[in-house]
Amino acid sequence: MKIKVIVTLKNGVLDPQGKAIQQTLNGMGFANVENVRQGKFFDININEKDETKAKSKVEEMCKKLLANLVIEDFKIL
Amino acid sequence: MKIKVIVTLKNGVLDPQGKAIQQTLNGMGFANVENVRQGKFFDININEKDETKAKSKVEEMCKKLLANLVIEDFKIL
Amino acid sequence: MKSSVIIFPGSNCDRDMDVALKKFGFQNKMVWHNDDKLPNSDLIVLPGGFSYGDYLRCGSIAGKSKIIKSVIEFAKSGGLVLGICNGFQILTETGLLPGVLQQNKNIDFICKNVFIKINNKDNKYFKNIEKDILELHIAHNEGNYFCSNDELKNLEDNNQIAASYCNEKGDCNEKINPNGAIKNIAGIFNKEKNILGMMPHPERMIDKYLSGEDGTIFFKNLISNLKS
Amino acid sequence: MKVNEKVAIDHGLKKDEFKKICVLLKRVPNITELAIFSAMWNEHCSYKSSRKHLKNLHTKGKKVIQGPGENAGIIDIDDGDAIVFKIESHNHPSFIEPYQGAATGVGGIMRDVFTMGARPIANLNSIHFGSPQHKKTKNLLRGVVKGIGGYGNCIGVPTIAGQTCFDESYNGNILVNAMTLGLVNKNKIFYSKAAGIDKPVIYVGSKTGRDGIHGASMASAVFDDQIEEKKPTVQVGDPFTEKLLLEACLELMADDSIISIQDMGAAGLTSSSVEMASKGKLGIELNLNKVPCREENMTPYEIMLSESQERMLIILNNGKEKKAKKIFDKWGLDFSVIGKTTNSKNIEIFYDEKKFADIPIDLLAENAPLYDRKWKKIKLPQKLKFNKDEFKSLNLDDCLKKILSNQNVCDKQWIWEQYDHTVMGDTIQKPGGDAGVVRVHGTEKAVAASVDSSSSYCYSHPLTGGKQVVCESWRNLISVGSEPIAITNCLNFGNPENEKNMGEFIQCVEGITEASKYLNFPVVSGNVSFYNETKNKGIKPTPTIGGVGLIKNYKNMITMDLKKAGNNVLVIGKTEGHLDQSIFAKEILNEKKGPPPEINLFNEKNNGETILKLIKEKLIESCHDVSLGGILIALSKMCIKGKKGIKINPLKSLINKFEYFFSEDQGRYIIEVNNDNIKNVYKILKDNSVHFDELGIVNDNLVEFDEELNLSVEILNEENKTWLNNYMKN
Ligand SMILES: Nc1ncnc2c1ncn2[C@@H]1O[C@H](COP(=O)(O)OP(=O)(O)O)[C@@H](O)[C@H]1O
Ligand SMILES: [Mg+2]
Repeated sequence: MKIKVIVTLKNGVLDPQGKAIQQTLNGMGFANVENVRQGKFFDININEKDETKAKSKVEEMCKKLLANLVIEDFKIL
Repeated sequence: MKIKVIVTLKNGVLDPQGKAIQQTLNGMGFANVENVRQGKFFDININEKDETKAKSKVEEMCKKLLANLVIEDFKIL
Repeated sequence: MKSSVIIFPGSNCDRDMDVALKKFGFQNKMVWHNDDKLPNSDLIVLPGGFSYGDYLRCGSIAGKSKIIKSVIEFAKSGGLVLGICNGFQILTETGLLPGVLQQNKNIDFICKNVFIKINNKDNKYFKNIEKDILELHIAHNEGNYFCSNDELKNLEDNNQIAASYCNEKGDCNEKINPNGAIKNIAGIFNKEKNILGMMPHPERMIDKYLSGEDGTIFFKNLISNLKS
Repeated sequence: MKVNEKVAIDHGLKKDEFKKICVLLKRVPNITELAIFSAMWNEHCSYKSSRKHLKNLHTKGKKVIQGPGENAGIIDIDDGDAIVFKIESHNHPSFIEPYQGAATGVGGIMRDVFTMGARPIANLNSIHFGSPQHKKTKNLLRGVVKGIGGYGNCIGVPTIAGQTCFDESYNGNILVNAMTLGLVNKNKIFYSKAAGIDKPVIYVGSKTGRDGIHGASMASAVFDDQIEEKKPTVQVGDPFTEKLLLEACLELMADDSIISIQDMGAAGLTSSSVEMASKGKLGIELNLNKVPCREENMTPYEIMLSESQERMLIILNNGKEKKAKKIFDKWGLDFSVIGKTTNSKNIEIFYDEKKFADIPIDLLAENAPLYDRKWKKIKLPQKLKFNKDEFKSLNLDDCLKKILSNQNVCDKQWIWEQYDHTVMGDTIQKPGGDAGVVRVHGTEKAVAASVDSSSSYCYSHPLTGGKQVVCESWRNLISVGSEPIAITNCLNFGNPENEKNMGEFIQCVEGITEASKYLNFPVVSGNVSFYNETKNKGIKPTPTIGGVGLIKNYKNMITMDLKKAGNNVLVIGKTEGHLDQSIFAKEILNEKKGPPPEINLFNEKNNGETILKLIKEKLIESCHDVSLGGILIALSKMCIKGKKGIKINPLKSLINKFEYFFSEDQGRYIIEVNNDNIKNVYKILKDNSVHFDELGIVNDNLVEFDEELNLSVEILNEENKTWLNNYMKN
């Protein structure tokens, strides 16, 4: 079973990469881009048929490794 | 308007990060994780009320900057 | 004095640190990340480099390695743990130090000399150090220290900010901040001051033919503090 | 899939070549065999257009342990130490995907070096981009620099020097040349030559995927339509795995388990296995079911052609498998026995117990095509006659500022600050000087290295250009106080099937050969990159020379920054006033014609050796060679680096002052000498019949010349630093 996760920076945490991308987009003529935030996306293939179980495992992975909860939030899709 | 985009490596393109993460998860006791692929997530705030227009702008951004279509695919959520 | 340098897959300043420690009188041992026991040591060093390729987040995967449990135990019992660059990142990822190291503000890797001001000399690392301002070298992509306002207040209240980026004269301001770190933070302690994480590399500055010599001051002072 | 002429052509083979294959093989090859032929017979592996001419290179010398023909060249630096080095191009991939292209270029060259048992100790790079105004240039530059840094920094090898050039001829074809130096014990060098029958053939490193399988010639006839999706032609680098592979290989090399070892570079498993067998005059048998694969259902065809990175092929002594496996397990790398050496003299490929290929090795290697391509001689252009009256409207200030901020002269700090240049703790001269210098760890010795090219000179007259690059490399090494030992070369050219391009190639090689022979500066390794062209427009001929020199005691190293007010500054070598092809002619006079400056090899050698003597006798304080931009530019850089000024003496030379300050005559250096040593220096210069001019006296801050020049060093620094920073900011 494949589970997808998105990890994003918490509100208020500086995102240098996002900022640089926004500026580049503006410079390329996309003037109305006001803000860009970059996050991570994970596609996890887990050998588990039960969706609830799989998702709860992935939640554990997020808390233990995939996200740094000091600055990041995660969302299982 | 906020548009969300996911950029992922094409099938078959090596994903060194994903591989390292998978091995670590296995080592941490998540034995049934068979594969992990890591991608990028973008949250783009664009000053444009019309959703179709906004999405088509974002599509252009993906092609020109956010994704390198030689090795990556993108998906506008 | 006995020191141990931990080698993670992808560490690349482990040898440099070994050379520096030995040069200034430590009996140093190299410890493999997969070992489960630490040798008897007065100082544990987590060296710089790219443990696990800096994949996922710098230091995150090394933070899960086998040896880390013993390092945490050692630190909690008051042992001296020094993390340089990637070592600092590992210390924050394991929670031994608060905050995180984010990507540099200009999104570029930076390799150059900087000045840092020592803020707190009431600890084993900097007690009696002969200079308040050291010229050291940085080489990192993620050295932008960040923490919440509450944490920052804690750091300040407990005098945990070890060193801040400054100019030659010791002024700390945004202009000379190389990577965007909050309050120009270059290094921090834990509350008890036995754990130090810092981005600059003293081990690259240990003789006059290199880019500077202030690393010599750091190591000489450290070993003399440990001996006394 | 049936093989016929069309399929062969789709694989990049020529009609005649396909015929030759059928004749040699006495049958039509199957598809896997065809793939193997096409990989081995393409330009990259077979050097079919260049082989004839590369034979003429000067490759011998007292210090040469290994010349061209192995993974890298090796030179002796005494006391049992040797330096392994080579340069490689990764031009096409870097244009398609600048980050990954450049990164894998760095990874590839490092493998070439550690495959020989050497620990990499320094990286260099030479990068050429199109015009700064071209819409792709900025992103390509950013991506390439990030890629080079991304890989080298992660591995932990310092990038100590390089070279960056912008010219519109690279608009559609950038150049990314990466060079690595490694240190090895003379008695512990590993080669790729297989030896012995029934020895296990081992695959180690990353798994094999469908990376980079024959990018350009990927035939639609061979595969169905969906294949495009599955076949990225760009490889992704994994520097983390490479670091593990490096440590694991060096650990295994500590004893005598290995008979021979070869990295899997271009054409992957095919070229590595064929080369090892060919050098040992043996056969080799591979069972592809044993190859660790990353993707499902890979065919023998794909496995043989894959260019996945971070892989090595090793031939072990019998009985050493267990021990070797243990080391690779420790480092978390794949390890698999995939075959053995045989006495068949054929390469035999098995998969699912069926034979997929059976080809005599010599057909792939020695019998590969060899072409004597047609070429056109390029004549020396007429020397221009400049109208000196025009110079009257110019002023020195403006010219100096304009040239200092020229894209090819300006400071490249923005680039090299993104490279870790101090890791390993032995970098004693960082980028920005004439050559990078690293100490040989734990000894008094140091090694200097520099990369150079000059496409405008080579374009104008390839023969002179070829000589010039070798001389420039030699000068850069001398300028830091090292004794030049040997070079590696990366020959970047257009289409060899075009007579003019082929002429450029042949004459550049001739020039390189002449200079390297005269200077006793042999070529020990190198690489040829042809077909650097888009839409029939080729790049300017760009041979890149990587030079390596030895400093016996690193305490005697010299830098270019001016040291002390009151010291004397001299120009060594004669200034004739050659402006044709100079930056001054191009930037200020807008004149692009004329011949490059002449090379006088006698003076070159005499001047260089005399400078080295002065350095060895500790008579000079700083030294810098005069290159692009001429005397005033070289001098300004010395001022900027030393945060000092200079009062320039009235000119004694008869030529016009613009000619004096901006001409690009060769074989010149600027040196700084203190008053105590000046008499001695004069004597040595006179004894050696070396021409010199007394240029001026170092002062605290101002660069002054009569009434005409009065600039603070801060202003010069600004002019020199701003261009690249601003360019990359916007
Ligand atoms: N791509 C690069 N990588 C590393 N260093 C570079 C690069 N480009 C330029 N440099 C540094 O800048 C120095 C000055 O370059 P250049 O302008 O070619 O000087 P010079 O003409 O005096 O040889 C080089 O010697 C090199 O150390
Ligand atoms: Mg030079």
